[in-house]
Amino acid sequence: MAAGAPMGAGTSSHIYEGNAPRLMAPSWIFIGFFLLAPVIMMAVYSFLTKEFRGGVIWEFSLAAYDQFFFDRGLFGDEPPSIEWTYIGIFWRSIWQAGLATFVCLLIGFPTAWFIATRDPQSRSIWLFLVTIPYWVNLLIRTVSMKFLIRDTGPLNEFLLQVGVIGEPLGLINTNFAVQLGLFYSYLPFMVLPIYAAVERYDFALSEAAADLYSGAWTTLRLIILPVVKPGIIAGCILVFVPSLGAFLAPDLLGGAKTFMIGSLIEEQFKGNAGNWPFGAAASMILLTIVLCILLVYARNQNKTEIR
Amino acid sequence: MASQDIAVSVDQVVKHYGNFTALHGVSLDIRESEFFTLLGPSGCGKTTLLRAIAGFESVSEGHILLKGEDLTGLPPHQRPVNTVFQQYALFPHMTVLENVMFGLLRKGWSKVEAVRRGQDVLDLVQLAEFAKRKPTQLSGGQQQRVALARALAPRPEVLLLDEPLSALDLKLRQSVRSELKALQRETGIAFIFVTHDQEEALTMSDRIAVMSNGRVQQIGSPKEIYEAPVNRFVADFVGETNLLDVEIASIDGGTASVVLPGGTPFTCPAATVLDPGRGHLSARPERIRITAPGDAHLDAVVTGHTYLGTDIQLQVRLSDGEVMSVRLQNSETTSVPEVGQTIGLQLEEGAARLLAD
Amino acid sequence: MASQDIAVSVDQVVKHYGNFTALHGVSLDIRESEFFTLLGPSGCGKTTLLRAIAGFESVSEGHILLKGEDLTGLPPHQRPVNTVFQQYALFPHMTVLENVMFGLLRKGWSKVEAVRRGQDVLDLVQLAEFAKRKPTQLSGGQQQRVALARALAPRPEVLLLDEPLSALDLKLRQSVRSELKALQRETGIAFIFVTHDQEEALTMSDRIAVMSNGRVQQIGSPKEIYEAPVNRFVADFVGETNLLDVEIASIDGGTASVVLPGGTPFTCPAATVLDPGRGHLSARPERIRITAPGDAHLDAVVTGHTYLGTDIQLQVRLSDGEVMSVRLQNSETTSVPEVGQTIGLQLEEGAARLLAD
Amino acid sequence: MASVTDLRRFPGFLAITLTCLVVLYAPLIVVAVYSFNASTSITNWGGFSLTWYVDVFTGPDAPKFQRAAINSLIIAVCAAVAATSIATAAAVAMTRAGRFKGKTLSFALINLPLMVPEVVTAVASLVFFSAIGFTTGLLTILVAHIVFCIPFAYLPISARMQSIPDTYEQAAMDLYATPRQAFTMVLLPLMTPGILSGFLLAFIISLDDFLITNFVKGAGVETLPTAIFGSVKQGIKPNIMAISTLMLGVSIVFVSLSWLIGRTGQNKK
Amino acid sequence: EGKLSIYHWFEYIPQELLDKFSEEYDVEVTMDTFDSNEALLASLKAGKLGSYDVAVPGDYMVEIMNGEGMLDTFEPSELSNFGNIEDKWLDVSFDQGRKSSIPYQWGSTSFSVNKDVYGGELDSLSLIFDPPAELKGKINVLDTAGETLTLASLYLGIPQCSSDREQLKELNALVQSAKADWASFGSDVAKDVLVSGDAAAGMIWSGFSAKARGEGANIEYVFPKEGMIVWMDNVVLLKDAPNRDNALKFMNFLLEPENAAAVTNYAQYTAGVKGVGEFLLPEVANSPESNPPADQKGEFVQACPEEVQVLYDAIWTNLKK
Ligand SMILES: Nc1ncnc2c1ncn2[C@@H]1O[C@H](COP(=O)(O)OP(=O)(O)OP(=O)(O)O)[C@@H](O)[C@H]1O
Ligand SMILES: Nc1ncnc2c1ncn2[C@@H]1O[C@H](COP(=O)(O)OP(=O)(O)OP(=O)(O)O)[C@@H](O)[C@H]1O
Ligand SMILES: NCCCCN
Ligand SMILES: [Mg+2]
Ligand SMILES: [Mg+2]
Repeated sequence: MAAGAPMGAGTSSHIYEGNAPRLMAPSWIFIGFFLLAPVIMMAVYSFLTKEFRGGVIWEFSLAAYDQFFFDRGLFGDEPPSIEWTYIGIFWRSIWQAGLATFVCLLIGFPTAWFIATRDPQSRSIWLFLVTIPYWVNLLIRTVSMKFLIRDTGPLNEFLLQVGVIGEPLGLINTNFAVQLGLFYSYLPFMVLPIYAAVERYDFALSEAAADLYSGAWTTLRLIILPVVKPGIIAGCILVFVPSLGAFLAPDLLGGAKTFMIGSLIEEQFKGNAGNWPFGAAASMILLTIVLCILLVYARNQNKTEIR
Repeated sequence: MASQDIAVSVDQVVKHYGNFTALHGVSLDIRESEFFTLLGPSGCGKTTLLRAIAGFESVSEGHILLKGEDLTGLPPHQRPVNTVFQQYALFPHMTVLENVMFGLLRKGWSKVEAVRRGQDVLDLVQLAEFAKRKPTQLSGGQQQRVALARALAPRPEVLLLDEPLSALDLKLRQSVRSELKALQRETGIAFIFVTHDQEEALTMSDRIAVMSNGRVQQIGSPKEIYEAPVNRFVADFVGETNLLDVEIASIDGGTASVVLPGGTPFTCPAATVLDPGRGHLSARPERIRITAPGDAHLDAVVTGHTYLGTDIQLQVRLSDGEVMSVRLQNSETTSVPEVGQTIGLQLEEGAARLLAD
Repeated sequence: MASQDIAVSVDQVVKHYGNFTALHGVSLDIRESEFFTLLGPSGCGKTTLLRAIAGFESVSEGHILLKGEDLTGLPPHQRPVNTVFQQYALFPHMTVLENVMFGLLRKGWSKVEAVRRGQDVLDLVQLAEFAKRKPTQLSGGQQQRVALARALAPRPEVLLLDEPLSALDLKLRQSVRSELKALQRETGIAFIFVTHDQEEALTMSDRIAVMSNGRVQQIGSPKEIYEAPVNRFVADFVGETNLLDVEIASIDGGTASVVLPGGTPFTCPAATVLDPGRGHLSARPERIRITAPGDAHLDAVVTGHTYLGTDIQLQVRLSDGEVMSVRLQNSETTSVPEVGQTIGLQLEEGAARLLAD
Repeated sequence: MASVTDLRRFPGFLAITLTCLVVLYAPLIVVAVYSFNASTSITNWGGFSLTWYVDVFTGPDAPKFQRAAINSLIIAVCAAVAATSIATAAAVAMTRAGRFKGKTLSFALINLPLMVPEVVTAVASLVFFSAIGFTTGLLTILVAHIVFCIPFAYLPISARMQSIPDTYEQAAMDLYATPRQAFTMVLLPLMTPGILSGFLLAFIISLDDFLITNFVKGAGVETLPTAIFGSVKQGIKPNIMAISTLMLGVSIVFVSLSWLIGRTGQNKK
Repeated sequence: EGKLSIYHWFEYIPQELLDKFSEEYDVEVTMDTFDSNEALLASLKAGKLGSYDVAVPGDYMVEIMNGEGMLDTFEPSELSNFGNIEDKWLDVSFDQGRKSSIPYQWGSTSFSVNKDVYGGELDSLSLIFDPPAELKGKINVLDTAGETLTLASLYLGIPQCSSDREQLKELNALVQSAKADWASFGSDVAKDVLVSGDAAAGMIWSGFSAKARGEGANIEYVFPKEGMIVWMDNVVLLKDAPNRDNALKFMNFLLEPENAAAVTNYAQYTAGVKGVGEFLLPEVANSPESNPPADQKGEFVQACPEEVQVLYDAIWTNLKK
């Protein structure tokens, strides 16, 4: 394949040593000024006193974090105990997003693989085939998905007519529907990065594995997956993190019966509650969790760079 | 030859890459326990043939049999053959030891045994201390040795080696060569060895197939190939030779009478049935003696020396302008003629051969 | 030596990879218009040194000067040196011709001229007909030739070659060798050539540096390296040699009197100042004559033959069990002793050397 | 490349890919079919009609939707181009510049837009933008989009870059290519699939964004998502189905064109 | 001649009416939309105040916005049609004497039931909060704490903004137990779920229910004996309006009976303007949803004080945790 050069996952190189500041500058300027600054402001907000119905009062307060972690009863007069409400919401969201990521990986990897192994001309066609649906707005996609799977929708009607099922499947407002929605929302975020990594995979490695008595699936597990790992990890991050904050799929397909992180935080800014410091605090906690996960990933990546 | 004696049989194999034909109907029988070498210039189809045997390349026509069974359609991981890849193809995410253990674990060895065997094989290729490194942290030759160790470890029935020694230095090459030979004798498995290095081919092989442009030119023992090449290509490719343009006076069976450039008549063996007319006489540089000019087969002027360590190579020019080389063993007793000196060249009887083009 | 005569000066270069030291203070001066070879076993640091000169590897200590100017900190694209990479590193998205033209276009050649020059260089490496292919569609040797052509094309001031011939067959290697030599003479630029092939090193080089474990062992002309190795490593690595364990009777200047294994006294040159006691005598296989047993330097029994084409190598065993090899030129007139026969071995005076360990 | 067993093929992968496409397209087929529905309601079929397409171009909402669609496309293209460029530069720094001060921090920063919940980004940006007096409508949307598109472009690009050994660039620099040339002439072509992936992700994420856009946009500036937002949840109106179908049509035309151009380009070579 | 920037609910004004205004007064009209009163408040608070001229908040939100100082005032004399405002909507609690707002539309919030699914008596909020077997698991409730908790309070007979412990615990217990019977929460989708049959009963706004019926849902809008929510949306003049004159022109325009009627015909609620009758479509004028029984009880949602509001928020969060 690629004229001989050993391809290493996570090898670090120094070609542009010293150019890092210049190369990073646009990112720093854009994200630093237009996002980091606002986020720092939010971080500050999380330590301020809430103003009723939105906004903040410039007075230091730990009330938001207190509210997140400690339960003082409905009327605030019981001795503090651990507040499980928000932790529960976070945990459920993480679980939900994790499952969605897993499903996307399970379906997305074969798809990306299949596309990357087409001949070069048709690859981009397949790639576009996967992304074309995303020219239609997420909301419309989700609503049409809802239309499709509802008890009186085409899917159930078809299955009923064919006689596969005796009564509607009852998919709508279930966790399955939420998963389907998340899958539908974020699939390309898994497929594209994996595609980009697989496209470079050196099939001589598969040959070597096959030569050493490894069947196709063993080769997949022991050689291919580890070698294209950077793409898989990128895909997982791109599906997991947005799924955490997703609210359209849970709302429209799952019936909005429980808060997800996204809707909980949104409620603090756009809902009745209007508790900005609490929304900010919840966001900072979420940010910290995701940041930790990401830094563990970055750390692992650095470990593989020996030079 | 009964088919039990044949380890691998390549039967009329043709391979096309688009319009380009890499193999034009190659037929070979590799015997059991044989060290068989494919020798040929770059691009002649050696790797292609090896990949077809390993199962990585489908053949366009023809068959490949392993111990009498047609391999067509059998996937590579079910073929009891291992390959040392020309481009190594080491697994970049695994350590050297993990690379070597890979095939063993796939064959169901226990981890402990696989580690032991892996370390043994790494010892063999002198890489024991590198067991924990990743392939990218090795030099080119070290990588090649890992590839060799990886293929040797599972003790395959047939081992395919695609230039496994090309990046090794002479000393290491010699020791790996003898290890390979020993291993081959000990295990009695057939080795199919690809090389472009004729010395390697001559020293190691039981038999050699010389290939050119996707065709087999000659199959034979090293001595046959070197001393009785069937055509000009083989004579020229295997070792160095001087090809003299001569006039064929007569041919009788395997013997020809020719007239050398200077006009001297000369009798020599002829490769195949040739028509009288002009032909090429192959004379190996080491089979030419230096004598006084005048009464020798040929007269020549010395134009240059090359120092080869073991030998000294003389470049000489004949009176008609043809250039030849003569090889003298490098020793105190050898008197090396000066550049510019005129010398006589005496061809050894029977060592010069008349060849087909 | 005036610094104008020096093309590249490597001064006390040390290179660490983490804990591992790949170069332990290497110093070399490469003269202008010189064909300089780095010879050494796999993993000894040849590639590392070359990469440091090209600017791909920073040195941990020491300096590298090009025509007297310190290169430290100069990026690779500003160093007027080109490299033939050991792993080729051909651009996979470009055709062969585009690969070769790349450097020319970067240097500002016009497209038309670059195409012409590119085709000329491809002709040189016999790849003209492959100009339009992508590198993946070439065989290993063909890829290597493209890499060579690519580096030759822009006529660099210093050409660095990392085993550029290892994947080429003998014939092609010989022709590329002479092309390289011719090119080097014609352009008068310095070549730094890495190889593990001692024959290649001996035939092509003006001077050779023999390296081992990140250290330079000896620098000298091919003849010096081969015939006057400074230590056991060099003698053993460059060419084949027999190392006899001998008793040193006396040493006087560069000459030593020793007692051979059979008890025969022998006088020979000594490499460096050695203490009396036991030492190693290096005797090249081609510098040993076969005589009748009894009155020769050593008596031995023939244990085997190896056919080398140009030569025949004899394995012999001395009475004390030590094994030696003797090389005979393969010719009609050479009488090859049978296996089992007892023969006498006569060491050529002056050709056997007493060495430091 | 044919071989005895194609090591590139895994049983079932084709089936999964096709299933995947069915799931992706089934809802859109519903949208496309019902855009030709004569009736106002999605629930009953009133016969084939092109009314809603006429409505898209001449109906009372036509100018609004047309402007919104154009805005959306302009912003998506600009944001994706900018984000892809910025992300590529960042990926080069992260994978090709060895270790540098603030590398881990930079990595976190690039991924920050991904990690901050959308509504927080939305509110914080609005508060911040209005505090600094940055309220010019389209431009604010574009800036916000560029920011949140960066990680979506960065991750596939850097994943790809990690798997390309730097020997190619070394060879280029050895042949007198400046680092910039080594980048554009060697690394970039090898990066194409990664960059294409990054661009496409950035593009669709920008095209889809509602929440942030809705907050930072200037008064009266619409993108397609903000224009159709509320009305969709109530059940998609046929005219919106028609717009969506048209968007699909545009994307298909766009893709076919780029494919044809790519093909003729290749034939010329 | 200048511009007008409107911040409005989505799907609440026909585009034709905006075009008509635009043409009559030669004003370039732009409109942004929001989907809840709170979203409106949030975005104005975050910095959008000053970019819009008028907005359309619900009753209690007018009071809140006024309290936040987000509203500008006008003199009745500045609106020639001020007199068209129906008398009962002139002195409203949330804007005494209409200093900053004019009525837009009013209606009620209750619920509708699919008569194919449930054939029983339709007169009580118990159908939502303690549903019969036929409706269990087929109910959609509005995804807004204010309206849902207020209806629950009405069912229990608890006053709004109560801070009584026992009453709040009772309220909490009620919604917790009812939730098991609810299929989904959703406001925007309230109509759609009834039309499609995803829900057999659902909380809904009156006009929205009428539209659902119009789209073929066999539903009846219920006027519960425990009472229902009455609301009024109002056009307010925003503080720092960039085009105050045009804003007033627009408000005046909306007080024209013909124009108010156009909104009503579109949204199927009721205008607070005199003389719209002749312009109304008969099916809108006579829709059962807009014509509650004369003795029907109804309450505006109240804006609770902060210390009480947090209790309701906690109940809501607890419901959806
Ligand atoms: N994928 C391919 N497409 C087209 N031609 C190919 C392809 N692979 C190999 N070839 C051609 O087939 C011929 C045989 O290639 P092969 O690799 O078998 O040569 P080889 O004898 O192994 O040479 P080397 O000693 O240089 O490795 C070469 O001319 C090569 O250019
Ligand atoms: N990235 C690295 N990390 C650690 N060690 C390395 C690295 N690269 C090379 N080495 C080690 O440095 C030593 C010298 O390597 P180098 O590539 O210079 O050898 P070489 O003389 O070119 O050998 P060969 O003939 O096999 O190519 C080797 O032992 C090798 O294992
Ligand atoms: N669609 C608008 C509903 C308004 C309720 N207050
Ligand atoms: Mg080959
Ligand atoms: Mg090397």
